Amino acid sequence: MTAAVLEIAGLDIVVDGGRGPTPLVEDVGFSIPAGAAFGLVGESGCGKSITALAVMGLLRTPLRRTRGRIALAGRDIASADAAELRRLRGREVAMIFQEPMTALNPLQTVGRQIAEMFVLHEGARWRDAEDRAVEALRSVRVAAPERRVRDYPHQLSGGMRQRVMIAIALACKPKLLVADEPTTALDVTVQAEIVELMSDLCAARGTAILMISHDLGLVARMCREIAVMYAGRIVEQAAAADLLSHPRHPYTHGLIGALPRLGARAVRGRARLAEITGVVPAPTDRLAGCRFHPRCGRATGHCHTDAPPSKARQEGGIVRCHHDG
Amino acid sequence: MRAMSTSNTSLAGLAFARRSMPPLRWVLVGLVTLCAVVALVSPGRAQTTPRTGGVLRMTAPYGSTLTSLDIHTTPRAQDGIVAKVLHRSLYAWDSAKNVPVLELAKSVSVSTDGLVHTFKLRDDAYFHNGRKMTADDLIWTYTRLMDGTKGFPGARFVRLIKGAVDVEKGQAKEIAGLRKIDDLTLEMTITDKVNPGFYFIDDVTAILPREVVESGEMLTKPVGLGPFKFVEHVPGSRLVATRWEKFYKPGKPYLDKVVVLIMGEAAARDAAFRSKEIDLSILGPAQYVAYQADPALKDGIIDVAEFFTRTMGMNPAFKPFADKRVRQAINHAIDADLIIKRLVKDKAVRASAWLPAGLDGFDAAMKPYAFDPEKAKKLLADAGFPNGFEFEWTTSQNESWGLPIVEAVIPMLAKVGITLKPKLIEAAVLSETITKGDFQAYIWSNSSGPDPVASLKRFHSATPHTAGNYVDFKNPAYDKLVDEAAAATDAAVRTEKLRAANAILYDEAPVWFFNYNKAVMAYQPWVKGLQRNATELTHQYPEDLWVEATSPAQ
Amino acid sequence: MLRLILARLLAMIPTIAGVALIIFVLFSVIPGSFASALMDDGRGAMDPEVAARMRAALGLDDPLIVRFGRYMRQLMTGDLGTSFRTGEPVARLVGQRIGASLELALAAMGFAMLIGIPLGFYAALRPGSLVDTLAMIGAVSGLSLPKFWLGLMLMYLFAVHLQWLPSFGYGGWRHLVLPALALGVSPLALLARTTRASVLDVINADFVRTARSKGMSETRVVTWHVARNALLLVLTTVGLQFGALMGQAVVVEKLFSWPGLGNLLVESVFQRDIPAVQGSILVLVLFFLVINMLVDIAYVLIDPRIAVQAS
Amino acid sequence: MAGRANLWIGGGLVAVAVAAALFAPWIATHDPVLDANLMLSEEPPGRAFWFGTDTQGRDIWSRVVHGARISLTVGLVSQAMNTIIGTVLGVTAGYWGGWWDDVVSAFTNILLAIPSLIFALAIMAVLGPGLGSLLIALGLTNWTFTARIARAQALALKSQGYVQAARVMGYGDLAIMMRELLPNMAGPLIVIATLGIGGAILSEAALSFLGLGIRPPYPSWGSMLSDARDNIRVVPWLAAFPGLAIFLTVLGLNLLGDGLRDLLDPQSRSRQP
Repeated sequence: MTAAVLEIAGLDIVVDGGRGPTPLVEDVGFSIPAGAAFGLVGESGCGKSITALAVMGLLRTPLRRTRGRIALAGRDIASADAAELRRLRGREVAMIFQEPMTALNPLQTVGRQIAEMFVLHEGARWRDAEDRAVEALRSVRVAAPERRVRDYPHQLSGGMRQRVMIAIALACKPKLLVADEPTTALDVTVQAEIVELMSDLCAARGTAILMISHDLGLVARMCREIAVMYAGRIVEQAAAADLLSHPRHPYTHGLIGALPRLGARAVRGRARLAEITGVVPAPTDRLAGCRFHPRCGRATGHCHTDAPPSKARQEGGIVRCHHDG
Repeated sequence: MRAMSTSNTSLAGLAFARRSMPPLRWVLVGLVTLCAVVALVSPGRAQTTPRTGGVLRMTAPYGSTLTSLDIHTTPRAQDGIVAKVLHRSLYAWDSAKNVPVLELAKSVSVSTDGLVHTFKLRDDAYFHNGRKMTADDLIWTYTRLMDGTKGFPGARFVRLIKGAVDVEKGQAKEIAGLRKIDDLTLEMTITDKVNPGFYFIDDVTAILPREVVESGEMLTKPVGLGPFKFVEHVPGSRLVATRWEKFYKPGKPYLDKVVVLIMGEAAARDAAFRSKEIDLSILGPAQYVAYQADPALKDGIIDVAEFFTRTMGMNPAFKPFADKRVRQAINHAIDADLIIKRLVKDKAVRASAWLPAGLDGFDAAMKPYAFDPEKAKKLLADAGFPNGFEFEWTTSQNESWGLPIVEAVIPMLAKVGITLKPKLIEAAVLSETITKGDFQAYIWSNSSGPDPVASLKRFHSATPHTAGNYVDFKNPAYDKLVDEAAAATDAAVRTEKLRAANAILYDEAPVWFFNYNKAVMAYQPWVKGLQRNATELTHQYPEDLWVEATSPAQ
Repeated sequence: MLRLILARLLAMIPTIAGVALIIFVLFSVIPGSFASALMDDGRGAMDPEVAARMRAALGLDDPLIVRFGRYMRQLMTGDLGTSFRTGEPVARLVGQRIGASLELALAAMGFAMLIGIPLGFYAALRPGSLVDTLAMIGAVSGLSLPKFWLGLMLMYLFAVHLQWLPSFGYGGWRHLVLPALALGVSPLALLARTTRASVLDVINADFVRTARSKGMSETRVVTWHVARNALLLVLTTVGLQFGALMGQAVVVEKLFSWPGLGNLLVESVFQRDIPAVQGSILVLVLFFLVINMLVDIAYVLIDPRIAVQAS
Repeated sequence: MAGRANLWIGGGLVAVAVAAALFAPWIATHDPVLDANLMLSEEPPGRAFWFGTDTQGRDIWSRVVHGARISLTVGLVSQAMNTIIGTVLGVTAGYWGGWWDDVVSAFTNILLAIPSLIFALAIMAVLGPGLGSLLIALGLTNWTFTARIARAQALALKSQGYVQAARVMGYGDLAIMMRELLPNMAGPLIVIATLGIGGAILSEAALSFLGLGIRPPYPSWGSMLSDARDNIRVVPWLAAFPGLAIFLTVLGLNLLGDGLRDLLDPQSRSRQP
C-alpha cells in the first residue's frame, strides 16, 4: 500500500460570516490506500460532509479551506487549476450524495445524466454516450435499462435513483468514490442492497471508497478503517475491528452503545444518541478544551481548558482524549 | 407697415386694440398679433407664391381617437379637423371677415321676407368617388339628418328648414321646405328670418354622397367633397388623405398629402413638435409660455380669440345664488385678470360679459367687473350673507376651464368668507350634470358664436335648461331685446339690441364671467397659409395651406 | 396535450362569463352617457330631443336585465356588439387595435426578457458583486417609477435631445422602441429579480452539486443544469407579466399615441362607448387567459413531472 | 447581509414618509390649499419656498408634505382592504374547502383575469374622481394575490398537528383561523401588503395621469406629478419633488418588502408578486 488514493493532512475549513470566519473542520488528516474502503463517522454537523466536499474541491463561498493538504492520487488539489480539478472530479474521484430525491436533475432523463459523464470525460458523442448509459445502468443491476434510460428521476424509486447515482459516479471508473450518507434516505431493505452494490462494484474495479455516515454499524460492515469525527475534529481513528472492539474515546463508546439492536430501525441523522446526553455544539460556540467535555462522563478539569493532543492508540490508529486508556 | 394697411380690420386682436383705450398689455397683444399677421401675409419673407406639393402633418389634439368617420354623427372639435380635410358643407367660414360664406353654392338669392333662399350650386364639385354633386345630395343629406330614429346632432341646424320637424317626428318622408329646381338649383324655405350660413356651415351638416353612406363604406372609407381624399385611417393613430384632383378651387389644394396625427397628450405633442415630427400643434398655457420664451419657437405661434366664453354658472335654485348681489359679489371677489395672467398665461381674453370680441354686439367699452373684495363683502352683507356661505363647484379636469381655475379661486373667495368645495368629475359627466341642473355652480367653456343672436338666445327664458340655458336665466327685458335683435333688418339696430341684451347679462351676472378663449397654435417655419379661425383654430381649411421645400416631411 | 388545451379552453368560459357580468353591471351604472360625452368640449348644446333619441337608438332605455340578456346572447354568438361611437362592430374596432397592442406587448416583453433574464442570471452567479448590487438596485428602482413619468423622460431624451427616435406614433420599429422601453422596464425589473432568486435557489440545489461533482465546468453546469430549472421558475412571472402587460399598457399607449387596445379602452371609457369598453376588456381578459394557458402548456412541455399528473 | 440593508434603508425611507404625513401641519411652512398667491407662482426653490411654488403660487414643500397624508392613506387603506378581503376569502376557502373554495377560486380567477389598473379605471369612472372612490377602486382590485397565498397557506397549515389538536380540543373554526392560522401566515402576507402599498401609490399616479385621480384641493403626489407634466421643461421643480417623493417612498416600500421577505418568509425568494 504505497500509493494512497487520497491523502489529507492538517485540513482546516472555516465558514465566513458576519463575525469573521468560524472553523468547521480542524486539523483533519487521514489517507486512503488504493482500493480500500475508509469510513468517516459522526453525528450531523460534525464536519464530515464538508470534509467530503473539500475532497471533491467543491467548497463554495462562504466555505473556505484555510490550511492543510488534500492530495488525490498524489496530486495536490490546492495547486490544481480549475480545469485540472474538473478532470480529477468524475475521472479520479466521484461522489454520491445523501438525497437521491434531489441529487438528480428533475428535468433530464437519467440516461442523459449518466451519458454526460462519457461526454465530459471521454469526449464521447451523445449518441454513443447514451448507448453506454444503458450499459452503465445494467451494471448497477437496474432491470430493463433500455427503457429506464428514458425515465425521469421522479419516475424512479429512491433505491433506483441511488443506483443511477452510483452508475454516474462509477461511469468513468474513478480511483475513489466519496459516498456521503448514501443510504440514509432509503428504506432499510434497500439500504443493504445499495451498500452491497457499492462494495461489489468498487471491489471489482479497484475503486477506493470514502464512506461517510452517522451509522457506525453500516460503516463497520463496509470499511477496513474508520475515523470518528466530533465537532470538526477526528477524535479517534483505527482499523474497523479494533475500533469496535476497543474504543478509546468516550464518544466512540457512545456511538457503539447507540448501535441499533438487530431488527431495530435505523435512526436518521439528527436523532439523539441514546447513550450520550446533550447535542453537538454549534460551530459558533465551540468550546475551549476538549469539545466533547460537556457530554462526557469522564471530563475533568483540564478537559475544560486544554484541547487533547492526538495520541497513538495501543492497537494502532490515533485517539484524542486526555483520558485515553 | 404695408401689411398693416392691408390686414383686415375685423381681426379680433386688432379690433380689440383699436376700439378701447387699451392698457399697455393689450397694445402688446395687438402687436404680437400684428406680427403674426405680418409673418403670414408679408410677401417679404421667403417664398411668396404657394408651393405645390409636400406633406402637412397636422394634429388632432382633443383625445386619442376620432369619434367617427361618419361626420354626421359627431359634433366634436376633434372630428372637425378631419372634416375640413375630407368634407364640405353648404357654407364655409371666412376667417378673415369672420362671417360664413357660400362654399358649395355660387350664389344665393333671398326672398323679400327673408325666408326663401334659392341656392345656385357649384357645377364643379365632385365627390371623391368621381360623381358630381347635385341638389339631390343636399336634399338627401338634410333629410338624413332629420331621421328621428337616429338622433343626428346636425338635426338642430336642419330644423330651421320648414317641414324638417315633421320628418323628424315621422310625419313626413320629405322636408317640405327643400325643393329641387334643377340639378344645380335648390330652394330652401326656412322658419325664422336668420342667416342660414350660421346653420349650414357646421361639419355635422356636411354634404355626403348617399351611395357611400348607404353601403356602409362611410365608416371605413369616407367619401366627401373636400380638397383631400381619404387614403387610410389607422384608428387611434392617424388619418392620411391625398390631394383630390377634381377639387373645385383652381390650383388648390397645394399640398400633396395631409396627415392628421391623433395626439391627445400635450406633453407628447410638445416633444413631437420640438423634434419636428409634427407641423402644427395646439398649445396649452404652460407651453404657450415656454414657446414664447424659446427663440427657436417664438416666431411660430399663431393665436386667435375664439368664440368660446368660459364662465362659472350659478344655479339660482341654490339660495345664495338667487340673489343678484351675491352673483355680482362673486364677480368682484375673483381676480380674474390675475388668474388669466399668472395661471392661464394670457392664453385668454378677460370676459366682460357673454359676447366675445369679434362678434356683433360686443361692446369694447364695457369694463369687466373690477376686482374689489371690499365691494364684494359689502354686496354679500347686503344680500344677507355677511359671513359668507359654502358652495360646491362642479368642475372637470380641464386646465383652461376646470380644476386649476377652481383651485385658484378657492383662496380668493375664502378672503370674502365664501368656502368653496370643488367637485371634480369627468368632462362627459360634467355636460350631463349641467344639462340635468344637478349643481350649485359649474365651470365650463361654451361656444358663444359665431351667430351672436343664437349665442344670446341661450339665456332667453324660452330656451329650455337642457338646450343651453343652464342657469335658468329669466328676464323679460332681456327676452324682448333678443327677440328684437333677431327680427331686426337694420344692422345698426341689431347691434344696439345685442349690446343692450349683453349689458343686461353683465348686470344680472348669472355667471361669473371669466374669459374668452385664446387658442394658440404652434407651427413649423415652413408652414404657410394658416387661417385664424375664431370658431376653432384647429379647423384649418387645408386647401389654403402649403409648405416650403424645407419641410422635412416626405 | 390536445385534451389539456381543450379542457383549459372550456374552463375559460365561466371566467369570461363572470367578467362579462361584472363589467356589464359596472358600466350600466356609470354616470354620463355617450350623448353627454359628445358635448364634452362645450362646442354646442346637444338638443335634448336628439339626446333622448340617441339613447333610445342605442337601446339604453331598456331595463337592465333586458340589456344584459341581449348582451349575453350576442356574446354567445361571438358578437361583441356595436360601438356607440362609430357605429361599427366592436369586433372590428378591437381587431384594428389588437395588432398594435400585441406588437407593443411582444416588444416590451421581449426587451424585458432579453435584458432581465440574463441580468438576473449574471447577478445570481456573482451574488454580492458590484454588478449584482447595481442590477438589483436598478431593478427595485425600475419598479418604483411611475410609468408615464419614465415614458416622458425617454421621450425628451431620445426624441427631443438626441433625436435618435421618433417620439410618438405607429409605424416601423423605430416608433416601437420608446414605448416598448417604457412599458418593458417594470417587467424587466421583476424578471431580473425573479431570475436572480430562481437561479440562487437552483444553484444551491443538490443536483447542481451533483453536476459539479461530475467535473463539469461552471459554464456547463449553468447551461446544462441550472438554466432550464431556473427558467421554469421564471416562466410563471413571464406569463403573469405578459398577461398583465396589455392592461398596464394603457398609460404608455396614451402617452405615446400608440393605437393599441388600451388607448381604445380609455378613450371609450371617457366617451362612454360602453360596448367598445366591454369588448376591449373582454379581449384583454381573453388574452390574459390564453397567455396563462400557453404558460401551463409550456410547463407541461418543459417539466416531465407535470406531464405525469396530466395524463 | 443584503436583506438587512434593504430593511434599514427601506424602513428609513418609509419612516421619513410616514413622519411627513403624521407631522405635516407642523413641518409644512404654508397651508397647502389656501396659501396661494398667484403673484408668487412658479417661484424656483429658494429660501422662502424650499421646493419652490406651483402654478397656483402654493408652496410645493408644504404640498408634498401634506401630499404624504393623501398618498400614504391611499396606499395603506386600499392595501388594508385588499389584505382583509384577500385573507378572509383565502383563509376560509383554504380551511373550509368544498363549494366555498370553488366559489372563491372562481371569483379570484375572474378578478385575476381583469387587468387591475383597468378595473380600477372602470370603478373610478363609475364612482367619479375622489379619494373615497380611489380607495374603493384600488382596495377592491388587488386582493387576488393575497387570497391565493392565504388559501395555499391555510391548506398547508390545516393539516398541521397543532391545528388538528385545536380542533380536537373543540375550538371553533373562527378561533382556529384567528389563533392558529393567521399568526402562522402573517409573514408572507405582511410582505405582500408592504409591496402592495407601493403598488397602490403608483396606481394612483397612473389613474391621475389617465384623468381619474383624487378630488382636489388636497394634493396627492400622483396628481401633483400628473398635473405638472406639461410644465416639465419650463418649471421642472413642479414635477421633480412630488416625483421624487413617489419614487423614494415606493422604493422604500419595495426595499422594506424585500427585507421583510428575507426576515419573515425566507423560503419564498422565488415567489414574487
